[in-house]
Amino acid sequence: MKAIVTVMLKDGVLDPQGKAIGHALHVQGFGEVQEVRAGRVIELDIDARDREAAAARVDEMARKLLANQVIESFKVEIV
Amino acid sequence: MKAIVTVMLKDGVLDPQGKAIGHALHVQGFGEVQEVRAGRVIELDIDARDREAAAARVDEMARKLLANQVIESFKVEIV
Amino acid sequence: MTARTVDAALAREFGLSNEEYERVLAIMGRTPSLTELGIFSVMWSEHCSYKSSRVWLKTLPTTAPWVIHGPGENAGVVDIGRGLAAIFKMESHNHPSFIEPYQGAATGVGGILRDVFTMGARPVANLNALRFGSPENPVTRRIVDGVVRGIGGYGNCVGVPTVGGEINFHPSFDGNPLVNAMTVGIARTDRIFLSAAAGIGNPVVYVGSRTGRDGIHGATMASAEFGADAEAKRPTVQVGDPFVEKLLIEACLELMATDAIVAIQDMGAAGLTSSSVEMAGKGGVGIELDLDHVPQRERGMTAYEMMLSESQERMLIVIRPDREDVARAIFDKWELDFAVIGHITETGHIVVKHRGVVEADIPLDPLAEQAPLYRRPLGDRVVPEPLGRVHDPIGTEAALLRLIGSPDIASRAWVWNQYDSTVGGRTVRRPGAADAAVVVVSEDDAGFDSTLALALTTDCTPRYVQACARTGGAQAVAEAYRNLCAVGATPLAVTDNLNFGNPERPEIMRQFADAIEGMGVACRALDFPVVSGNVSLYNETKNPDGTTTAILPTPAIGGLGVLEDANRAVGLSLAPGLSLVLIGE
Amino acid sequence: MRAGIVVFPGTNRERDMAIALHRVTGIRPMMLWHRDTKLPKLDLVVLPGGFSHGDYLRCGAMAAHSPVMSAVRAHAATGGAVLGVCNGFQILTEAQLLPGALLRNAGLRFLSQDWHLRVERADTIFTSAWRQGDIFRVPLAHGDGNYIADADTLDRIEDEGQVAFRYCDAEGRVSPETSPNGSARSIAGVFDRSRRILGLMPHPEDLVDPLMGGTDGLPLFKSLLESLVS
Ligand SMILES: Nc1ncnc2c1ncn2[C@@H]1O[C@H](COP(=O)(O)OP(=O)(O)O)[C@@H](O)[C@H]1O
Repeated sequence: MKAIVTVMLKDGVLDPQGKAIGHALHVQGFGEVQEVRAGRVIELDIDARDREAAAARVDEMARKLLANQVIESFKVEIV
Repeated sequence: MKAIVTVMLKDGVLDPQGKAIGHALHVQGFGEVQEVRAGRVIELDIDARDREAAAARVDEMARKLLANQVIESFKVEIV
Repeated sequence: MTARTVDAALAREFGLSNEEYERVLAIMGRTPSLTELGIFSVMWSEHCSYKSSRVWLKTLPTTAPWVIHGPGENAGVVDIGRGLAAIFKMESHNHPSFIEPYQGAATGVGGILRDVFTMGARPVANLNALRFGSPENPVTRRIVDGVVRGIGGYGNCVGVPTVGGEINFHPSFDGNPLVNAMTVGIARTDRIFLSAAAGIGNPVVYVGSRTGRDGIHGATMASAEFGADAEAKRPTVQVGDPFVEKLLIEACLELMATDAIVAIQDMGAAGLTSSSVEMAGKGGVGIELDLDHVPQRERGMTAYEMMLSESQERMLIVIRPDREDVARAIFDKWELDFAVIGHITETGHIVVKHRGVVEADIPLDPLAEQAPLYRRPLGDRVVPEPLGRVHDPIGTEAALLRLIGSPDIASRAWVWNQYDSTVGGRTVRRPGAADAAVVVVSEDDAGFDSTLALALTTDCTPRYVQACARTGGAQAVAEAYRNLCAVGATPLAVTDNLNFGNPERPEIMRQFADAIEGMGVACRALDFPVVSGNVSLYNETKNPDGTTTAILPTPAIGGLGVLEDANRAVGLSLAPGLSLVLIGE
Repeated sequence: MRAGIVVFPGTNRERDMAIALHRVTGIRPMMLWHRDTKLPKLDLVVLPGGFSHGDYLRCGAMAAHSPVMSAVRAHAATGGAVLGVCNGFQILTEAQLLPGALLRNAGLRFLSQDWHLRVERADTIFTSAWRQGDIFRVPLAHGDGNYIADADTLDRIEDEGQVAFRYCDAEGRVSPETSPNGSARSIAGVFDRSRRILGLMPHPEDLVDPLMGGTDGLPLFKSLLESLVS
């Protein structure tokens, strides 16, 4: 099974990277861009009985290791 | 409108970060994890007439700046 | 938050005691607004007011013919000859580094850099004094990793070499690591910038990053013990942007080469509040801010939030009105926000307006003069049992191996190999190469052939301070002095970072007072004055059983010396054929 | 030799580079700004190290789109020499003036330590003061120095002699273990086809003075001086 974990900075936490990307896009003529947020995505192949079991385990992985919950939030999808 | 650009290393390009995450997960007892790939996600708020127009522009942004097509592939979603 | 009524209970939540709140009421002659209470609480926090430590700090020697500015400015300034000044200071970011090690350490480096370049100096070196918990504790590994990455991540990006520091491990730092960062910069002695505001009507300019809801109440948090509720305090974590800091350094130094600046101050702990209060207070003037003009990152911020935000990479500048365009052009070039957010007044008050409403109006003199000052009770000395006679159960060779392999002595290359130590082209002795780091400095920043150099070191052995705070304090100073001598430098002055437990506990206060006394004795004997520093108290961890454990007392000393000819700097590596001589007792 | 150093927002090794160039030429190189659209007449354009635009997104990605890069391209097209060090190397690959790309170091940590390089060819304007096979010491200071390209590209640049330097040990041995950052085939620096453009990760400019610990990096600048006298 494949899981996709998307990790983003929490709302309100400064995102220097997103800010810089937004700025660069403006300079390159993409003026229609407003807020930009940058994050990480981690794709995992995992053995699991079923989707629920996979989701529960990946959620645990995200909490323990993949996301820094002090400043980041995460989302798990099983595909 | 909101666009999500996901940028991953192309297949065949060694992904040290993904490998390190996989290793760390194993050490923490997540033995069921096989291959891990790490990538970047960029969320953009953008002004556009419709979804097609938005997708076309964001595709252009990804080609020009957000992805380095020598080593990376990307995917655009409009949500 | 706005819905809360201001009363003694809320004041207590903000860290003000009942007596302190009474004093606020007396000064204001009315119930303060939420924003006003916020301003009092941060200005009167331990972190900003030094209320427990000030009486003791005053006993330290701070003068010498070569001292240009001692404590009281953003950083200490000493004359190093050839028309140049070294500007340096050490500062702690202990509590934030426990909550979020990477960002805590990174923003610590950012903060101390600003303290130095705000005075007109180009930063030329960073050092850091670190203490972590037991290496066996799994949490320690995570904290060490984050802190080291954070220091490197910030310092490497701004392009200031990290040239030295120290690391110790001890279980007392398990829940409270120490991250003390030191920056050294160089300025011309005739171009040093101070923070005292002047010139009624002069514009007050905000530059740098936008303000968000970062780290609100960070200054009061830095003055509170850590318990189970540390988790709940987490959303206050600030994120640093070393890229913006780099732009800010270049833009400020460029502006400082003009005659536009009247006064300048970085926004450190409690951001807008402490910078505006200190600038106006030192200048004996008033200041009026209109928060509508503050560059904001988030929507709907209140006056309270803006005044207490600890968003990073921001500066406040009072400029000459006829130079506004010059200044604006420089910040435009560096793509930084630039906004006139107020002006200097003759009222002697800080007045804060937001959306046409006066949110705060506080007389500055009493805010400063009636700030609490405590001579806290000193308890008995708590002295650990003597170690007794040393036995030799394992043999000299095994003992030597164990010593070399112990975490406190083992090579630190794994740390400094992550710090860029050569950027700038000034580093003559990198980490590990000598008892003190050596960097060359020049009359004009682009001067390439200079051999004038600074020697830099940080030192403290907390174990000694615990055994006898007076001797341990003196020893830390003496060790810094020796390390400077050992590379061939003439020691000039020190900065310090006094890390201790809860000052309301008499035995801790005793440690603190004794350590300062010892430092003072050594500094006087060596003609090695203290020109800047920082105090970090309440470094304790709550145990599950409700008791608290204080850290080992750690008065970290940052020493600075000068070498006339860097070619004569002495390192550690022994060339074959040389003789080894032991001197001293 | 008339040299110019491009400064991008976040560049931080321009001073180091200026010292090295000054040392061989006796002249202070000119500082160029990332927004410049025209360059003065120059023999050498240098893209120095640092964190242009914070190294956000990908190192060098935003700088590669700066106005000045069109001018750098034009300079190169007319045979002008271009040197990119560290972040400058990353910018040159992002601008596709050099082949390949630079990924995070395999160990995922910033590397700041001395390493050894082997000179792969000495018949270029950048390397003529060395002999082929020479070993020299040089400081590393990067987080993203892991050189990568697809196998065809790697074979092609080997065949065409575009590899300038490889990481090696003190004796000059090259193996996967002597690559500090995981770089393919231990490649530390590459030329373009014309060999008028060079990019490398390590910092020869930080080792040009006995005071700083050695002069191992000096031959690079001496080579340029000899080749580009004007
Ligand atoms: N332990 C100390 N020894 C000497 N001076 C100190 C000490 N602690 C603080 N100071 C001085 O007190 C002043 C205020 O310090 P601080 O509040 O840390 O500065 P900042 O406003 O930059 O945060 C500074 O001038 C500092 O040098």
